[in-house]
Amino acid sequence: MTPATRPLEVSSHGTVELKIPGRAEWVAVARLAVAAVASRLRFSVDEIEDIKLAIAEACTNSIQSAGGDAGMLEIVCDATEEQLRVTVRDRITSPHLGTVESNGLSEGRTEALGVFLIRALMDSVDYGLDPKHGSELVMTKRVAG
Amino acid sequence: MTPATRPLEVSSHGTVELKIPGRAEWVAVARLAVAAVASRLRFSVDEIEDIKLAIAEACTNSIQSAGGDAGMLEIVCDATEEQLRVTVRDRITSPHLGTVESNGLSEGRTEALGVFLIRALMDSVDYGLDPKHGSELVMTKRVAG
Amino acid sequence: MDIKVNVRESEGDAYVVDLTGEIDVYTSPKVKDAITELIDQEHYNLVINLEKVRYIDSTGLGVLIGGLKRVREHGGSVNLVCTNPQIKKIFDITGLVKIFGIFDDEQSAMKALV
Amino acid sequence: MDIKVNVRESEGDAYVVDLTGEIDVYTSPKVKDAITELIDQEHYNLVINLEKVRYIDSTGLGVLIGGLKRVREHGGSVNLVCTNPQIKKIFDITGLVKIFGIFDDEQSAMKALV
Ligand SMILES: Nc1ncnc2c1ncn2[C@@H]1O[C@H](COP(=O)(O)OP(=O)(O)O)[C@@H](O)[C@H]1O
Ligand SMILES: Nc1ncnc2c1ncn2[C@@H]1O[C@H](COP(=O)(O)OP(=O)(O)O)[C@@H](O)[C@H]1O
Repeated sequence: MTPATRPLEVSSHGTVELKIPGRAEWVAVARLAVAAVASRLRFSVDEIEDIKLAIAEACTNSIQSAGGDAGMLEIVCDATEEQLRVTVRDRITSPHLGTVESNGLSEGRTEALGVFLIRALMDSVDYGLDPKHGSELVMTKRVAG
Repeated sequence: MTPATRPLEVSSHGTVELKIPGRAEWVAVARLAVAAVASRLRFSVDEIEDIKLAIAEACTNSIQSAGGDAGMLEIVCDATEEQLRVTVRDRITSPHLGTVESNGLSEGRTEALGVFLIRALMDSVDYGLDPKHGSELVMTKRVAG
Repeated sequence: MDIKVNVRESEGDAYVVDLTGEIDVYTSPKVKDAITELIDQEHYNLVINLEKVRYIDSTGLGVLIGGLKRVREHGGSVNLVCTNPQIKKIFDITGLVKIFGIFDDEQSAMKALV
Repeated sequence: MDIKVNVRESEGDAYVVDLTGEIDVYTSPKVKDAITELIDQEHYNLVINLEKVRYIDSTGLGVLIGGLKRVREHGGSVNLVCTNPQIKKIFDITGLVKIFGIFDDEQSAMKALV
């Protein structure tokens, strides 16, 4: 038997890193790559769509905050059997992902709508800003029990 | 007008980097990410399928050469208007991507079949080995005139 | 990973915008251009058909909201045709379901314009 | 990103293996297991239906070749049903089109077994 067909040890655990140019036309690449990672876990088709949209919104937010070109965006997916954690890092050193009032959407702009969607679609969301290196948004979705 | 809807400068130029665990279950992620990059260029659907298969074969070759776990694989896509260049890097420090005789396939094994497919599907293929750091396969496909 | 925009005239000065594909930060300017052009030509009764849209993000929603605001200033309206459950869900959770008329087929969306 | 394998008995001791999905380094062991089990049970006339296979790589081809070699040792054969042009192309450029019987529908593939 060759390695081709030897049954391999399989687990959902793994880290996938992606770097894309921080421009509008590349967001679809992040979306599809993250969807491919998510489909390795026991997410439903709808949940995979949720994750795609949330990660795309994070990228879009960085790109728009940078006026259309955010340099390079780094997307890190940490998969375990229980959850997918996706971190989107940019090099924008000023705050750009404010908190959204749960009732304030009607006055919101598109940016607020994006952040609102991320919070609605993912189980937990954390925003961190390092004034020297940039900011990161850490989004987690758990696999339904 | 907000950045959301401001017409952005668009070009096909860009570099996308991907790191995946070097195990069989992650090859599909590389395949889909590279397909997403390729669809930004003017490739036909068939050509995108060719690229997917070639890149997957490169990853598979590394994984099988390492006996099922190649550690981490790095896939770098350099896109221009004219071509897509994909580099697959592993950390295997012994040669594992031999050249294939053009007439020797019937005696070949699956591994040879994979390398044969890469050569058949891509316009140019280069294999480099650094005995200290690992090996890389550089595959280029040009956009049809 | 692209959007196709098709604009056609319908009954009673109403216009239908057929969208096919994915509406995201890259493609939504194309949608905005089509809607803006219609409004600039003083067409204020629009049906936007999202039946063949597989994906919409906040920038796409923003374009629809922006269009709605402009036509309302002229007493017009924007009705949406949407059958994709995932996209309906996005309109639900954002509350936009309350500001747009959302219909299962074009005929209903057209009727409700009047 | 998965493969579904369905095995069913057909006319005259022939067996049909229906594959649905993608055959790659991750999923091909599952295909190999199914074929190996049939051969171990001394079924040497096989039709492998690839109509619903969207993708096949060298490991998948290796599994098919391996199966063909084993059934041939017992005077059997493996016929393939394949309509997807991209997959047909893979059989073409590898020359495997010369060692497999490849058919457009299951009936023709079955007939050719005899
Ligand atoms: N949840 C929401 N409810 C109502 N209006 C919203 C919401 N989110 C954004 N908007 C509005 O959508 C409109 C379009 O937004 P935008 O895409 O920023 O375009 P523009 O700034 O050109 O009007 C804006 O008027 C914005 O205030
Ligand atoms: N192009 C080819 N033409 C004919 N036989 C091939 C070709 N490529 C690989 N093979 C054969 O396919 C068979 C299956 O390969 P493999 O997946 O390595 O399984 P195994 O080693 O278990 O037989 C092997 O016998 C190999 O020699």
